[in-house]
Amino acid sequence: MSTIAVPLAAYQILAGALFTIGVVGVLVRRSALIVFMSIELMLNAVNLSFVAFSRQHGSMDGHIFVFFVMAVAAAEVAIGLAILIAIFRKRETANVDDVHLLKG
Amino acid sequence: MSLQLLWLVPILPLLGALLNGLGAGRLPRKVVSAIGVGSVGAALVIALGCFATLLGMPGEERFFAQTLFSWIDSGDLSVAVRLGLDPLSAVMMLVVTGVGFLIHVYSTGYMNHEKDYGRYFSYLNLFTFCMLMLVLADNFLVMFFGWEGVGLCSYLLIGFWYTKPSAAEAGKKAFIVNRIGDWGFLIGIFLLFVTFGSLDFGRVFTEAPSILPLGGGMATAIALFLFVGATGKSAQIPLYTWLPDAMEGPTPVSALIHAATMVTAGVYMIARCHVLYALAPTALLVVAVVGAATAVYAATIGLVQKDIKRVLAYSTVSQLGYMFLAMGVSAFAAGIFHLMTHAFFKALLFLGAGSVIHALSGEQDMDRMGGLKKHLPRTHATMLIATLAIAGIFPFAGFFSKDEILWKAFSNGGPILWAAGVIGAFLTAFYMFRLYFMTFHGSERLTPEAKGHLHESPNSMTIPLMLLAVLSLIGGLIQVPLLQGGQRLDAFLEPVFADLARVGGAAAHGAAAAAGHGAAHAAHDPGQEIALMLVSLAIALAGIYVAHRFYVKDPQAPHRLAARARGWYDLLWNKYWVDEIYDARIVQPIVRLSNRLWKDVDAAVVDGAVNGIGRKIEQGAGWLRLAQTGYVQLYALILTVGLVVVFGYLALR
Amino acid sequence: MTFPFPVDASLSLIEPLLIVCGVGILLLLLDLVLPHGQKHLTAWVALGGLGWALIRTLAQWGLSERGYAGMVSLDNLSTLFNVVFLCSTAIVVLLSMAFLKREEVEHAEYHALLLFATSGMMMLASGLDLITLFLGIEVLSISLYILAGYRRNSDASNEAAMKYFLLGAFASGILLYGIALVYGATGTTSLHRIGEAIAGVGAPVPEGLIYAGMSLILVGLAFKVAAVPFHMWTPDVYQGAPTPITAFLSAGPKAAAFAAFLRVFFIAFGPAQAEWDMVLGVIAVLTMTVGNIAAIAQTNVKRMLAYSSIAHSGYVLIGLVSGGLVGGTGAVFYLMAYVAMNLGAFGIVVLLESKADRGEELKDYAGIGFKYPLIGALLSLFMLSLSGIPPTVGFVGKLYLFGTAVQTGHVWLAVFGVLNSAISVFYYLRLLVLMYMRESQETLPAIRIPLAMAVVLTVAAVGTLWPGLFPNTWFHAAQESVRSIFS
Amino acid sequence: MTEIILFSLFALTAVTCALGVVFHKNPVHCALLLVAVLLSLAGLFIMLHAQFIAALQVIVYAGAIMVLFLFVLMLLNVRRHEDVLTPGAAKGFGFLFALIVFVELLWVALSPGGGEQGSVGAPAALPQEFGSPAAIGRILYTTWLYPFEITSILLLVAVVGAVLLARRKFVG
Repeated sequence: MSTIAVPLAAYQILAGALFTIGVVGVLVRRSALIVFMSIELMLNAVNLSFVAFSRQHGSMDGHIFVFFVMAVAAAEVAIGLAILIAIFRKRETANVDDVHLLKG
Repeated sequence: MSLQLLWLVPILPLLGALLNGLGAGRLPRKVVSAIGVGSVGAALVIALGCFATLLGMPGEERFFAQTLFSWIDSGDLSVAVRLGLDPLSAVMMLVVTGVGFLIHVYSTGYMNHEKDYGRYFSYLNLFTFCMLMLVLADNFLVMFFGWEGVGLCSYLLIGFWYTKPSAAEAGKKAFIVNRIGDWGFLIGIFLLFVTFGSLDFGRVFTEAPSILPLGGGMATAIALFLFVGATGKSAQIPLYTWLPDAMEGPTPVSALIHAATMVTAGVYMIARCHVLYALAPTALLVVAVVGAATAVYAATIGLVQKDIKRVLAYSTVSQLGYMFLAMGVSAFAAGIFHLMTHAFFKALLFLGAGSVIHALSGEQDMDRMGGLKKHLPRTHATMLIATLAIAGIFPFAGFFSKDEILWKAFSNGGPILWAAGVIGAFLTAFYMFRLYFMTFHGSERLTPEAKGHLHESPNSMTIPLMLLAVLSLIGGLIQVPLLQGGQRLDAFLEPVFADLARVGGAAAHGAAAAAGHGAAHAAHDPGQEIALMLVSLAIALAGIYVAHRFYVKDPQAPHRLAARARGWYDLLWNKYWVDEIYDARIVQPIVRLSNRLWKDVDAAVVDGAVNGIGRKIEQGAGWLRLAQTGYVQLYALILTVGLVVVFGYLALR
Repeated sequence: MTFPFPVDASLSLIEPLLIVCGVGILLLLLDLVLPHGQKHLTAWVALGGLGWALIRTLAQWGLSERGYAGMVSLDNLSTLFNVVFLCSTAIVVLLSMAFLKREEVEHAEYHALLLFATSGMMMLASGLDLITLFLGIEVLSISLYILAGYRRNSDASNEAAMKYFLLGAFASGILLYGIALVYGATGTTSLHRIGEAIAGVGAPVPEGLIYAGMSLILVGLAFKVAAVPFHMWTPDVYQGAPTPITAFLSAGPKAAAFAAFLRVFFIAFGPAQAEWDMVLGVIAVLTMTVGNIAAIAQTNVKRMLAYSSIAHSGYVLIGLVSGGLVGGTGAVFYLMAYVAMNLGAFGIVVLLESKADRGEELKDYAGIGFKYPLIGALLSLFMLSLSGIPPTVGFVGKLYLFGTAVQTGHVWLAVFGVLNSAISVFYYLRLLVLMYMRESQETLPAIRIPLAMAVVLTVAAVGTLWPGLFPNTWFHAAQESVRSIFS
Repeated sequence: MTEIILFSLFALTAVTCALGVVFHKNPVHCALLLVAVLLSLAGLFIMLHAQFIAALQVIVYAGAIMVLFLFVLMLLNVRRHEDVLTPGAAKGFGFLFALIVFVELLWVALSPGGGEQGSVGAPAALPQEFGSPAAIGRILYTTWLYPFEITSILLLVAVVGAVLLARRKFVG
């Protein structure tokens, strides 16, 4: 496959779309779990972007970044879910908008 | 005395403050007094020594600078803590240490019953230190340090009786209003730094005429920003509202800070920066107009106050207005002269008022005074001298200084500024004698408990009064007009203001030209000066006469006004007919105007604006609270909005 | 097979970082051996590690080296910031002692996480590559999410952790997307090479992508320094987190985020300053204004200090916008000043609060000025410094900062800065008025200042007063540190 | 041609399933849809010569991370009968501003000097080993050694934190 039929812009648009859908999820979903998943969507959009640019530049640095992003994602998910469990044990809720003691 | 000892002048009060502050509550009263008074006394002795040395030097060489240490030294910005002594700062230094010393002595009597005696003296010494740093500073930053420091001490001392909520509020108000002025000062300092690359007085003032074009935007901007700072500290329109409230503090504090020293810092600063102002005629005009307006406006409000200290507070605002008027018409030496004499007689007035209040166990309402002349002979005599001095009666100190300002206002600024000054003089004479008569003459209207232990104040209080009375009496003689060699203060200050000549004579003509009175009376015209002098003296006497009529001869006149309709016969045979015309046509309208100014303008508009801004800010704070709902997704949304805007601005152009 | 190991992977380059991480791991192991009731000993081990790292860091002053394929820089900036991080973490360890005992949550993990967070800050201050910076942010942030939620039995603490995590992860995603776009535009994530690409060295780069990436990175970093409108997490998290952690959050991590901000915007995006100048300036003004105004309405001390810390971010941003050596110096100096005075203020808050969040309301401060003269005097000092009254370090810092703004032609920023510091007096002073001019509602118990707290307060007071009187040492340090990134 | 068809297939699956993640009521379905997104991305990775990353995507992401999600889902046993989306006007604004974000990203991707091949440059010729585990390993452990070591600290912190926050009671 020496010629590329799919242009870079197509990958970028796809990445942008996935990123945006992730943003929507963060902004409108009540369930903390789904919000976490939406953040994963955003990170995956970034990964796609990295890999596409990597292909474009012919350097594998982008692949390395994806590797790091996966490590970060794993760490974040672990902590996020742990916080969620701690809250759920005390308040029996997994909805982010039920948590608003602190304000003003 | 060697000028090398100069650094001791500010440092001694600082040491006193530290000793009393650290030992607060543990040291016996005698030790506290010794430290507090002794440190300022020693500073005064050294100051006098330095002054004598300075006098012994030839006029052109009377400049001395002493570097204490290098404060900021970062390549582009380099500031040393440096003290500078020249005739101008020497005068200020003497006023601060001299009046300060007397007030410290007075305080040992006045505050004797106070629980927090040590804390009081610690603050007072700290204030003296900051004020001395302000006047002895050799660059703008050190001056600003003193500037903020006196503000802080003023706040601490106004709120000294913290248990009174009004005192705490007044302290806060003073500090915040002062900070509003300070932002102007700071911006001015930044602009100076950008323009000159240095903040040293020497460099800035030497280079100013060559760097800043006469009347240019930068010079005007700098001068006006500095003036904003001066209006805050020196209680000029519109930032004066804190000063009357500041009377919540102990009376000696009012005398020292809110009459004699700190409030004059703005005047001193403008005199110090006279070169910059000479380069900005528009700014000078603003200074003159604000000063004249404040002088009249505050005097008018002073007419109807019942609280003896509030009368003096508005009087201070008014007199500061005179000093700014002098600055505005480039009569810098005259302004400093008035600053000095005012320090004497206003400190005396406050301390005398304090003595009265002390004698009456805290009573401040003049309606509950009267007839105190025989009970408080020393206080009465000294107060009379001070009242005559502030009213501008020959040969008391105030006569000379005020007349010099009025004359300069006429010759450099034109008849309108002069007329404002004369109206102010009339009002001053009136309300000051109103105060005097209501307090010391007439029937005794004392409350029983005040009458109970009515007593003359102890020596520690009356001796400072007498010393200040002497100064108020003869202080004006160092600057006698029309007399060959009589202008000793002018001559002494001359080397400081000599550089005005380098601004191309613009200083003398600037304000006049800007005011549209091209024909400046630069030439000395003795006949005119004498005529003006007589006019203002007559005006002052008229004020006293009116006050005498209404508050001594016939205190019932206002009440009898209602009986005017009794017919011609009564009126013709009524020997007070004249008084009633005066009353109806002159006094009552003025009193009504005064009341209106006080209640409507002062309380509602100016105070309202200051408080209103505060309220608006608090309202804004309330709205911001509403946004902080606690819902995390709203936070994310706001973040997204920010992202959209930043992204749109940066990437989509 | 020979392994092509990079020659520039020298361990001495990252020695303080290694010490801090190593001691962190050691603490986790110690947890297994130490019997119950002896866990508080880990605090001293942590302090020992921090002290050791501090000594090694100080020895690195003046060195200038790069390593690990140009991703790590040992220069005066990283050294200076490492000193700030190590000192502030040590202060927080001392602050926490009484707190952990009172709340009965003495665990080795607490100190280990503090150390890991510190290592994250060090990565941030020394990173020369967007990826390194991103990973540093993550190490730091994830430690902070956990520490914010450290008091699991408190609803407020849980909520703080949740909000911080959600918004932090969201902002990380945005930052990462920005990095991806910049990588796409320039083919590199090295700050220096991005800077060269923008400056036009080599092939022309697509501007749209660069600026899109720049704006996303700006948002991500602005979130970390709590700049308006990306600040919304700050008050809630500061209020909910355990107080020593709030103190920690407001000091080291903020300084670290600014260090990264400084490197990214001076080195990588420096050549495009004309583009971001205005954006960052507006953000700075918004940040100061919103922070100060919102602080006025607060009744909770921690929340008030949260808004105050937002406002101070705004001041520091002025330095970044001013740019160049002077602007950077102003920003770094102000950060050091801010860390000192703010930690002092939080020290007093920790000292005065009691179990179950009591003593955090403003009204709890009524009358304490008389009951505890020393505490009152110290808190007054910190408040006066925060509001920028001479002769404190807060004044010198503000003066220099606003001065550089005027000097670099950003007079409007200086005007807003000075106005804002006038507004800020209002709420700092209110605390003093309460302390000295109101009687307490209830009788106040006697307070004994523990030794650790005495050390904290002394250090903070000296750090607030001394450089206010003699600022030269700090100035030179700040100046040299900023100079080192330009070489 | 096959490439375009494959791309469209994966892209369509990814977007549809992503929308499903955000809007589906049942959290378990959401999780499964997310797996589908991840897998289609893995397909795209292969098309972009990132075989190793594609494998990681399947193993680490779709395998490990998603299992963690499902595990917590089951553990919490979240109720199903509740509002899916946040109430109030914030929702509308959420959609609006997300849409603007998308438009802006689209603008950048399509604008001249943006994502078009011509300005970023034609895609580089790929070396033989591009995307292979060996090649990635070589740069990961040399050039990217430092960040790689940082990730080890990162994961350690995550482990410690997860245990600290989620365990039932503090010991002692």
